[in-house]
Amino acid sequence: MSLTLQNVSRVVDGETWISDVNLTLEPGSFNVLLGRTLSGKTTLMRLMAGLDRPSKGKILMNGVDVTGVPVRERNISMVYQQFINYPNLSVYENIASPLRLAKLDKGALDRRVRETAEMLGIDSMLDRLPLELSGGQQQRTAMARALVKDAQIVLFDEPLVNLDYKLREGLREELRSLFKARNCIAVYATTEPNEALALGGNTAVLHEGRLLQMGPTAQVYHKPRDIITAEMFSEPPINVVPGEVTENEVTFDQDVHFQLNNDLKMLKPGHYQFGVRASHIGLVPHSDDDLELPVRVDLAELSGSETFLHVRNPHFELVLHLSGVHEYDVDQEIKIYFPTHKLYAFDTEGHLVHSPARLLEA
Amino acid sequence: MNWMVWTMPTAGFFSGIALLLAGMTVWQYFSPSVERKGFLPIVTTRGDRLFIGLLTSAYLHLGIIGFTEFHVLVATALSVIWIAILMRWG
Amino acid sequence: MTQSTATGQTVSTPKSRQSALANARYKKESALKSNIGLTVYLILLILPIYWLVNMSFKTNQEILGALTFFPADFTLANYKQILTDPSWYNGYINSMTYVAMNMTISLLVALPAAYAFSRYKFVGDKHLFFWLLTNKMAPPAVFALPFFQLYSSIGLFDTHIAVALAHCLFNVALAVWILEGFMSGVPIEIDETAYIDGYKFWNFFIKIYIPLIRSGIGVTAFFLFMFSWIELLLARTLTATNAQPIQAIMTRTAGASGIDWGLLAAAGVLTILPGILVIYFVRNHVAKGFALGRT
Amino acid sequence: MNKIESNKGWLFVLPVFIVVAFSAVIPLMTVVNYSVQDVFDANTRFFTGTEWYRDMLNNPQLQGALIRQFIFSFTILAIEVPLGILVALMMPKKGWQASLALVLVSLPLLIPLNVVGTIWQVFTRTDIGLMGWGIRELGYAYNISRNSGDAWATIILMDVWHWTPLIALLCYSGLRAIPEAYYQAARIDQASRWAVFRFIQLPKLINVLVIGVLIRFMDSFMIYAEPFVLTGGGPGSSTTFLSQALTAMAIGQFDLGPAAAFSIIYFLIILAVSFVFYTTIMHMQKDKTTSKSGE
Amino acid sequence: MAQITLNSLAHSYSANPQGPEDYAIREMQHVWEQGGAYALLGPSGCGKSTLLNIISGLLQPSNGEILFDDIRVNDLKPEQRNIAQVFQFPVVYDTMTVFDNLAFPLRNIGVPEHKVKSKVYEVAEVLELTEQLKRKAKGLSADQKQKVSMGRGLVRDDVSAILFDEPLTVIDPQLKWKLRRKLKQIHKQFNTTMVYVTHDQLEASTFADKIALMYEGQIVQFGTPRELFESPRHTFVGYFIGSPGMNFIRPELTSRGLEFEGQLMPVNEEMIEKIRKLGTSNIKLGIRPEFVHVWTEANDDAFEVTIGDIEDLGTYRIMSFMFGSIPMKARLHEDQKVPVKNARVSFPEQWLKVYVDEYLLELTHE
Repeated sequence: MSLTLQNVSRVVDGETWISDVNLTLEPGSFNVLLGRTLSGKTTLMRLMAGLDRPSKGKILMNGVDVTGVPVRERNISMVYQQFINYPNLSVYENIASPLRLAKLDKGALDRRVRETAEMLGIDSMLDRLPLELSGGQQQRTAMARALVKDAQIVLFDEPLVNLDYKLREGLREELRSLFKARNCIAVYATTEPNEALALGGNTAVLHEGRLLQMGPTAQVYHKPRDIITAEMFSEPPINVVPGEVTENEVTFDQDVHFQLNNDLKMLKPGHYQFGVRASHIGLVPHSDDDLELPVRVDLAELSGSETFLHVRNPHFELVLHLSGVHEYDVDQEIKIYFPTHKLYAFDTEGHLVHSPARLLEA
Repeated sequence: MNWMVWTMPTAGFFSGIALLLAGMTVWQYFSPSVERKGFLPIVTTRGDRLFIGLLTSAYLHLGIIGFTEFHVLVATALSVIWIAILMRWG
Repeated sequence: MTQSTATGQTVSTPKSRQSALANARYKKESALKSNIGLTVYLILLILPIYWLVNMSFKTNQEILGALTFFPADFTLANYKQILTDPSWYNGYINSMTYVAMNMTISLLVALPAAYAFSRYKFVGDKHLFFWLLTNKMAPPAVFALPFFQLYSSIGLFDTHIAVALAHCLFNVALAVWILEGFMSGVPIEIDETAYIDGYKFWNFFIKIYIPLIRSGIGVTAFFLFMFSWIELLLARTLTATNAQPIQAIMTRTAGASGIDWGLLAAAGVLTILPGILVIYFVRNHVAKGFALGRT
Repeated sequence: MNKIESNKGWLFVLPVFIVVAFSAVIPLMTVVNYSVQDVFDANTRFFTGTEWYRDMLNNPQLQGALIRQFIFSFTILAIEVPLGILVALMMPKKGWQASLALVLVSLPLLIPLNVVGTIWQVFTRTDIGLMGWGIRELGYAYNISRNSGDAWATIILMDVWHWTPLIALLCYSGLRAIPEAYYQAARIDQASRWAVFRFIQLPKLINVLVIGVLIRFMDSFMIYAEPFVLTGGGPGSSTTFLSQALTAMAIGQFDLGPAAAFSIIYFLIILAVSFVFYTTIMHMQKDKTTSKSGE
Repeated sequence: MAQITLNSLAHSYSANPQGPEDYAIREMQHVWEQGGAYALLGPSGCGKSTLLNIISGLLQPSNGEILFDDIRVNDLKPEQRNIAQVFQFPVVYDTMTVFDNLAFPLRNIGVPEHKVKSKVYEVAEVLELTEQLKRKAKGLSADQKQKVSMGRGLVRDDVSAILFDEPLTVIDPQLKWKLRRKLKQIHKQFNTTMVYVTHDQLEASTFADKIALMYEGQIVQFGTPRELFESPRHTFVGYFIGSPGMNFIRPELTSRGLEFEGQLMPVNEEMIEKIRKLGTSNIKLGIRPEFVHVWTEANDDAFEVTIGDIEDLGTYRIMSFMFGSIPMKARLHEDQKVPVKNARVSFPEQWLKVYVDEYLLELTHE
């Protein structure tokens, strides 16, 4: 079972919500839709589900055009951001509902419901009503209902966003393992880059209704096709510094120069936007060609085992993602080390022209 | 149906309204109306404007019948012009 | 912590504390005030009804004789007369029959319509809605005659269904309106989930959706009952003997020898009782969603 | 909520459409037909054109009734709305007190209109009625069949008694729908009782109030049975409102044509007022939905 | 400005609580110092919101006292306690403009209008709301509404404390980043006691100087983010803080020391003596994934393990492995080499924490 979107657009009241998306999802794949709020993730999912019709373009399942087929006749399931269950049915009946409609015999139905409930750890509350459960359990019920039938496409629309941090971590992990054994297409929408990374699989980056990049998650992360993808797919967002390449030198804002190293030699002279990941800037030099940069501390944010350091110099602001706890006063002057061999370079239109070589390719 | 005491003018009037509604529906079906803001204080669709036009025309008729010596057709003529203005710029 | 820091950083200055205390006292007073106010209002509200009840247990001699706050000569004769005379109690049965019919019809047609208004955009939806509403404004005084002729011409005159249908004129609009408010409060994702699960529309509507808006249906039923039960003009016009409502029968108490006050009062009291029953049933829904779902 | 654009909606509203059209359109057409003819019976009638309209618009009696009607409607709204809000604010929020208050407050709503008239007729009589007797005892020569001021006051009091509960109920549920966080925030912001009402409660009440006012306005324009029983429209014609004037004309004198013409005029008046109201509601709801989708 | 003291405070929602499980807040002793930035961290249902509402006065505690500086405020209503609170979902007065919303708390206490104006502009500037001041609050987006909500908490400069109840729930991730920074700056600027309730460890440790971690109605640890991370006092802290949480194993106390499935764990003698004295069998060893040492070659201290999954999280990677029958995790640097199937891991003694009856066991002389 594969799902293909061909030149799909959706226009509502004169506003373009989805613009010319081409996408193929392979059977057994786990796909993350990454994008900010209102970037079109939900709209795209609704098109895949058949809840809405595209204004233009075709949707193919296994090569068969299903564009106008109502949702009831497509074998899909969906989990929403809000905890959507039938409030007047027990958890058991909620999970059983798609099976009852599929006219499964009693024994098989009961077995499947119990199996699925056990898988999601809600087997002890089958008799309760959804609204008597905690948020996490409600969402598990919704997930169980989505998983109990062997849907060919399972859609998750930011299902964990309303849950506690720790709960999210647990459910995310469960999801990963649940789908390993299945041969269906899973689609998962999220706004959080870390969630996309944790879920693995493929990632499609959406921005203002357009599909910017689609590929294996690690590849999209390490080789973002353009600057918007790079900014969106990292938390904290990738640092962007405008710079100019001359014959054998790179200049950031008049003052900061460094020699073109092997890595950047292929760059033609001209203006670029240089991206550097917050985690790649260090407080101590890691290699010889690290560029020493005096900066002033804006704010040091501590988080568990990590520190997010906001710094600035007269021309630009940077965020550092350091492991360990580092405490600094506001306006303290420090030196940071800018890894010149770990730079992304984007041209003036924002397209990636260079990404740093990696020690380990995923 | 005898008890409904039909007369030609009223039959004509209701047929006219029915035709108008049917016409509006067909028009709406083939070219959906978009809400817009004209000289009226609210955002209106084509149907809203027609309704407002008909309602105000009814008052115009009442006013002319009740408080002037003009013939009722004067009111009708004025109403047609008024509705046309409303449909176009309201 | 030492005393000095405490005095150095008091939560509030003595002055503002005093005013705070005064404020607290004021709050208590205002709560008391509202209790007293409500009690007074409720007493004023009940007083006329009390007077009717009081009168219904009296004999006509006592009523006309002297003003007494409690029936001195307590009698159930008035009630007995009504409850034993079929020409009296049939009036109640008639009224309840057409009210129940009206509630059923109104709900049956209004439920899908309200669903459509809350979920779909269709040609002329707003105008249709407004048209429904305008029917509440039709003056029954003048429409009575055409109604009479209409129902006579189709042979429904003096039947319960005639009154029930006539009352639909104003009740359906109201039902659609109230239900639409409640339905808009149900997330559309529930509908979608049902379709995704494989429900057919009506299956979903009856099994899932209607139980979901129970409160709304309760509140709607309350209003339907209320407006149908209290209406007099249409009910009187469309009936003669077989389906005559109690309200119309009550006018019989004015006989040649003057008005039979005790009997009138008892008949009046009996018209209030079904209402009390209805309120009792919907009282829990009231708190939940009397706001017609529109806040 | 994102509504689906689909004319499937019409399928759902069709039953409502048929039921209401049957009861509304045919009688309305008949009334229009009457209004342009002088009808003696179905076969003896003369076309009169717009004559009745001219007559009616210039008929001082009806003009008088119309003016009285407006004065009455605005007076009762001016009393019932603030009073209803006040009662709603005073009602307890939970517990058995809340249930009791709800049941008691809704009681007058469920009494048939002519029984309401009867209750007040009895209540205000100076010989056997508590209120009439009480006022006499206080030294005021209260007489609703002689003094038009007394008659007016009594009718207004009766309507306030009967219908304030509707406003109170609507407001009560509107108030219940305000999330607790708003009150908490206001307390923390040290808002005064008035500020809480003005900036938290009132804005949320506006929606339900518009509905309440609309229903009350339409109903008060049709008030018939209650004053008919209580004062019979007198003394003179001082409490004769539109419906009663029309009924007298249509049924009493069997002047169908003029009565029909006037009903149309009357209908148009309420239609205009209601349209303005309705448009306001729709705009308020639209504001709400746009702000919702912005979230 | 005030120091907030909770004195033997406890709260139960039921009228006559039987055991400790009936208490939403179990008896606690706690002090929030004046001017501190604190976080109250915990999973949903741990009682953190209850505690916050007790501080603000929206709830009356069933036992104990609450003191602002040295004054008992139990009987004072929220409006008399002089505090500010920002709720999880934005509360704005729809019909007012943004300006009037921000001015509301000031006008309520009768601040002169010129001062109101300057204060509102100051706060609006900080929150970047200046442009919106004249707009009606109704039309704002959710995050702008929340900023207005926060603004109302910040305008009064005389407040005893500002309480935040998961204020960033409705905010977009990109904006969260900015607002967290803003809050921290505001704290530095105004020096007011701030208590911030959240279930998100990142938000908590970013904002707060000290975190109170709540679990089942109790504060199980109160300390700096670093303390919570490096020496969790309770197994729950170990699990809850850090992503992924701490790895736990249940060793057996034998004559050789602490053994897990036949392997001797690196715990020093003194500690083992101490455990023996306590005589309990509920012993757990915890180690954070960050401190698990992964070796590619054989090593004396290392145990051989089977590698499962490796997740690439961009800036680091998570390696899952089976230590005997127990799944464990190790956090690896982006560029660190990973062995293919079998690896050797070691647990440095200083990071291997001993928990007895779920609480951390420490050597006193340290």
